[in-house]
Amino acid sequence: MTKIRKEGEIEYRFEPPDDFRAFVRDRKSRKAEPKLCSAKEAVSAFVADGDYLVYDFSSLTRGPQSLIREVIRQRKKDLWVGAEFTLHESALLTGAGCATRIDVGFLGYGSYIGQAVCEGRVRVYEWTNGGLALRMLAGARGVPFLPTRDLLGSDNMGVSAAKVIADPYTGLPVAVVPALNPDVAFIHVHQADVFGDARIFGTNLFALEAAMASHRVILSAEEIVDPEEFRKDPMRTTIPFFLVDAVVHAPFGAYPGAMPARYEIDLAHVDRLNGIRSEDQMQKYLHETVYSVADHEEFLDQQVGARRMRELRARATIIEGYR
Amino acid sequence: MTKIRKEGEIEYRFEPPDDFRAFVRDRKSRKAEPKLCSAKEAVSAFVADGDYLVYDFSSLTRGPQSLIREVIRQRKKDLWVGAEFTLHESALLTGAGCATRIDVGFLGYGSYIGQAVCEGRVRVYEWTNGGLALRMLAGARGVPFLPTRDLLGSDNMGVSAAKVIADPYTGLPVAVVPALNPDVAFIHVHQADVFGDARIFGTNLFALEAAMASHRVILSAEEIVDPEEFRKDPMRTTIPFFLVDAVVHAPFGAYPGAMPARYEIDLAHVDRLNGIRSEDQMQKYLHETVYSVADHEEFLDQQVGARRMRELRARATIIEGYR
Amino acid sequence: MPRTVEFTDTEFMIAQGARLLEDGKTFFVGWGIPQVVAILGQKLYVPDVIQLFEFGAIGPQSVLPFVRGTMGGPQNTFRSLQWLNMNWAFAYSASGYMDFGMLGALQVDPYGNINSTFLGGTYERPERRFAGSGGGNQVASHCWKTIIVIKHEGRRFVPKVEFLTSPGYLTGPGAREKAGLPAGTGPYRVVTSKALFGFDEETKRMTLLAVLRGLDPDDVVKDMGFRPLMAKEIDEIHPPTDEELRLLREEIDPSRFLIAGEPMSAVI
Amino acid sequence: MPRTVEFTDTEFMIAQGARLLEDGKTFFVGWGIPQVVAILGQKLYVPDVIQLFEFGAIGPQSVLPFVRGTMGGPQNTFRSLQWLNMNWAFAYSASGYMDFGMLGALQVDPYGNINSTFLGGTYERPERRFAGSGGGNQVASHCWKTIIVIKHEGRRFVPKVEFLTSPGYLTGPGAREKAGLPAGTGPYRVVTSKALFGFDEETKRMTLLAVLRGLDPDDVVKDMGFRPLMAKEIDEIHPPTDEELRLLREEIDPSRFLIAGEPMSAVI
Repeated sequence: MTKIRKEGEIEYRFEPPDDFRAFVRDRKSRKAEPKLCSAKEAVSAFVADGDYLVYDFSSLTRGPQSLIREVIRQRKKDLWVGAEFTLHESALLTGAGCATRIDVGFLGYGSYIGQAVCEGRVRVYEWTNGGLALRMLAGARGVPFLPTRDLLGSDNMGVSAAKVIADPYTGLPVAVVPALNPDVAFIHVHQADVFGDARIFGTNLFALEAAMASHRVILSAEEIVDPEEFRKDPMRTTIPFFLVDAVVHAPFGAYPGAMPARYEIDLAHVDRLNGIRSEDQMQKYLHETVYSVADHEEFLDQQVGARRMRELRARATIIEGYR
Repeated sequence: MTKIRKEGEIEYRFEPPDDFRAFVRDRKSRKAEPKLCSAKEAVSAFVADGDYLVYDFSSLTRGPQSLIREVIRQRKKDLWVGAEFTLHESALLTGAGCATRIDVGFLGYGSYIGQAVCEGRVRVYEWTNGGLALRMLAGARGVPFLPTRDLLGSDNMGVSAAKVIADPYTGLPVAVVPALNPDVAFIHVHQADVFGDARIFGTNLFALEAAMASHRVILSAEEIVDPEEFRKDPMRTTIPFFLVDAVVHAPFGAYPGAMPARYEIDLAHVDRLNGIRSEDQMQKYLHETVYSVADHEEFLDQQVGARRMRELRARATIIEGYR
Repeated sequence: MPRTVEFTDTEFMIAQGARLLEDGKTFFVGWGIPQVVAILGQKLYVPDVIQLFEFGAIGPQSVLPFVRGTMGGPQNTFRSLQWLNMNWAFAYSASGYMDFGMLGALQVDPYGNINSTFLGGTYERPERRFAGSGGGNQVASHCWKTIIVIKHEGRRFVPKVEFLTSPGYLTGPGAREKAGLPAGTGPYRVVTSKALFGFDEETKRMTLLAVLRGLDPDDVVKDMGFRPLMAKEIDEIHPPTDEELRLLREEIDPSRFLIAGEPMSAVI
Repeated sequence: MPRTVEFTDTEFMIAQGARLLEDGKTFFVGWGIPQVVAILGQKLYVPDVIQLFEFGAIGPQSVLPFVRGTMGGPQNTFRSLQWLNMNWAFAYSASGYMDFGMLGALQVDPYGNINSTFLGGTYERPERRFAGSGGGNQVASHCWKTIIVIKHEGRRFVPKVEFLTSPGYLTGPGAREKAGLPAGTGPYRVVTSKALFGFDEETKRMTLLAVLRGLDPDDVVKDMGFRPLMAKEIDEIHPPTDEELRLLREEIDPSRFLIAGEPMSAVI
């Protein structure tokens, strides 16, 4: 697990590159082995209490929502979430008592998560979206830090472990952020094969960076395809199999968010989420959508329904470029 | 033009990020304007004596050979070449008296260039392939340097301006290389439109980094396509138009090298190049292939011929994935 | 003969924003109102503006109507020039290719520093917590000209922001450069529901440039938490035009999700 | 009954290299001989080895026959898992995903430091100039186990390389780590046209492990520029097998471009 470090009052996750490299050498397999399993199996095998979790993309677009719900169902504890566009995940994980720290990013909307921060129920650090993406790139490139010309002069510097150093060439001040090597990354993809080769259609936040930089990678995929597909079109491969630990077949895995070119966002459900203010509302929502159902399939059957899914698929009319 | 700096005896090109940014603001247009022109026009307009030149990919694969020949034809002087896989370019540019400094990279083969180095006719600095790619990434990311965990402990450190600093987080030594913002980049692509949107099929060295980091970008393209093509498949766009200054339509522009899925390498011609040892041989080759022909089209007609081109096209039987 | 036009404060801010863009320039688009500004601007004034989103959409041509909650979906990445990722998006801005950026704000100070993180209390235990930077800090740091959009309420204009989320001119002239931020960048305009502000060349302090037709400049600034500089000549801002309102209400946001707001009116 | 097999020194080095690879591991492939080693190994011994090339081909399945001058062309990027670029290729190696790397060398010293840059004179005015690092420095710095392939000529084994292009164990135990190179990496084997060397755990010095069947270990090391350590038991290396030679000569390199070399023979 990545270590916790402190800069003054600020806690941050950091693992020296050599430690992550040793994990990759000893604990990550380069063998092409079938990794298809259920969300229940994947999350229980690869997510531990206290883990640092990242995901791609957002609550509204291609987020690994079915995996997030499974984490809640398994009542994981003391998670630290690295969250860029965290509109609902952080609120749900906090409301469920799973998350105690969040690195942001963009801290959602709806008043629940804001209230939780005000009450000190969850600790938040400000790395900004660019800072988190850069930390992930550093983790993927095997360097302990990367420099950037933002964050400078802002108060985010004081509530993150970003630092200012003198550029070795000009002597001018430049900000640096430490590498991030998450314990586990959740990435929801359009297509994957059983070994973990994966394709995302459209843009992404840091899918390849996160897959390369994370100790464990769990993919959830709308569609499982023939491994040969990837070798026929290598420019389309977002993630190669040897970075991946588990592949979960999860149609509508991004629900209630949208999956580009597959199904549209369920605004009614999103409004329900955004409307959560009280603890009662949160627990009621969690009970209905997570605790009271055995898994994602049962959730879709009982809480969403075939007709609704058909409607949402029918609304996904823009497919150009998503292939 | 990027400035020349010195570290001890070592000269290197470096431009503070703010200077490059000002150039991008004031001298690079974001307007979609037709940029189609001849190689002659492009090179005379955008390559000046003393410029720092980079290119993608190599002498044998998708190299901008027709543009290199045009530079020689126009007898540019005192060029500084940033060369990763420079098997022939450096030899030809040195033999033609165009290049006086080369940052490598992999310094070709055939004995001519080696002899030129031994005779002190061209100055070479050792950045290594990884170091040059990283310098280009720094230039594209608008940061003055990037760190890496190689070069360390090697003699390349002494014949480049790479430095060792203490990582701000672990205190451990890490190498850093300065950003590179070339004066001009040559990139040979499969498809481009008249505005400069471009697609490369297959792998590349640092096509997008170089296009973003360079003051001027000249594309040579096997095929000119409808601008709408790019918006229909945005994942396939390698370079967007607003990074590009000139587009040259150059079928067989990579000759005698190969263009993946378009035509194969002309080994007979490559052997002729590799066989160049004496100054006489070099000048004879340059006369026949460059000085004695008006342009690339005349070169193809007189020196290559339609039959040969048909043969080389016919040999390019592997097209899977190149689309 | 004069007539009264009615619109919301949001519609007015969006219209103002759209009029500030320049054609054939790049525009780093933030979440929410800036998305609608980009769409209205491209439809009406700057057809060749190049939108860029932090999640890696370069040059999209948004599909109408605007679908709320869309950020990275097909609607606002449609027909892009290029699809990449976040590190590449910020490479474009960091290396100087982004001409304009637009951000909302909870609070803004005389130097155009933005707070979008919290109000009241301390960072650890705020009274009210909001989204924070997202990519706003990068936009305000990298783009050549940053446009701030903020509702014209006196309490939002403070002498010093409670938390500096995204940098304006920091403490004044030269402060951005001293901090290491890219030279020549900074806040360009502040668009409010009543007025338009710029920044004084010399002092880098917020300066009233124009007010909505029919408003009195002194009324506009009197309840602000600091006294802005006043331009020699305060221009008049035309209220949303019929075409701007028609596009916003009929084509861009018929559900009135983003354009809803407090009713305003002006006589033209 | 014994028979004599004939082969070139290059064929022998290629066969040895192919036998060193492990299946289901990653292999960072350098220019030239390593390309052929990878192909022979994948065909014969390690079908699931994952090749990676510095120009961004991840997991290609090379097309036969090997086309000389191919580096980045369709033949050696065919059926890749992923096509990227150089910065991504070196990200895979820098973050620890590359198990093996293979490099040629002009000179090698007792600590496995590689010179591939120049011979004689000074860096500025060498007597003979060669290609230099290319991506070799990154391969030797990042990969867990680097295999060096070098013709067995005494003058190539020097006490100190004239130019340290790609790092071995530098000056000995702990030196790589002290320099900041990734921990636990370094040269693993040295494959020559007569023998196979490893590196002593404690001293990190080159150690003779095995010699070609029929050769005398002392003869093999006597003309080397330094005296390598000798393993307690010096193994015998089987000459290229009929199958190895058939594949190399008939399927992989029928033009004999890469496998050509000095004639050798051994009795089996």
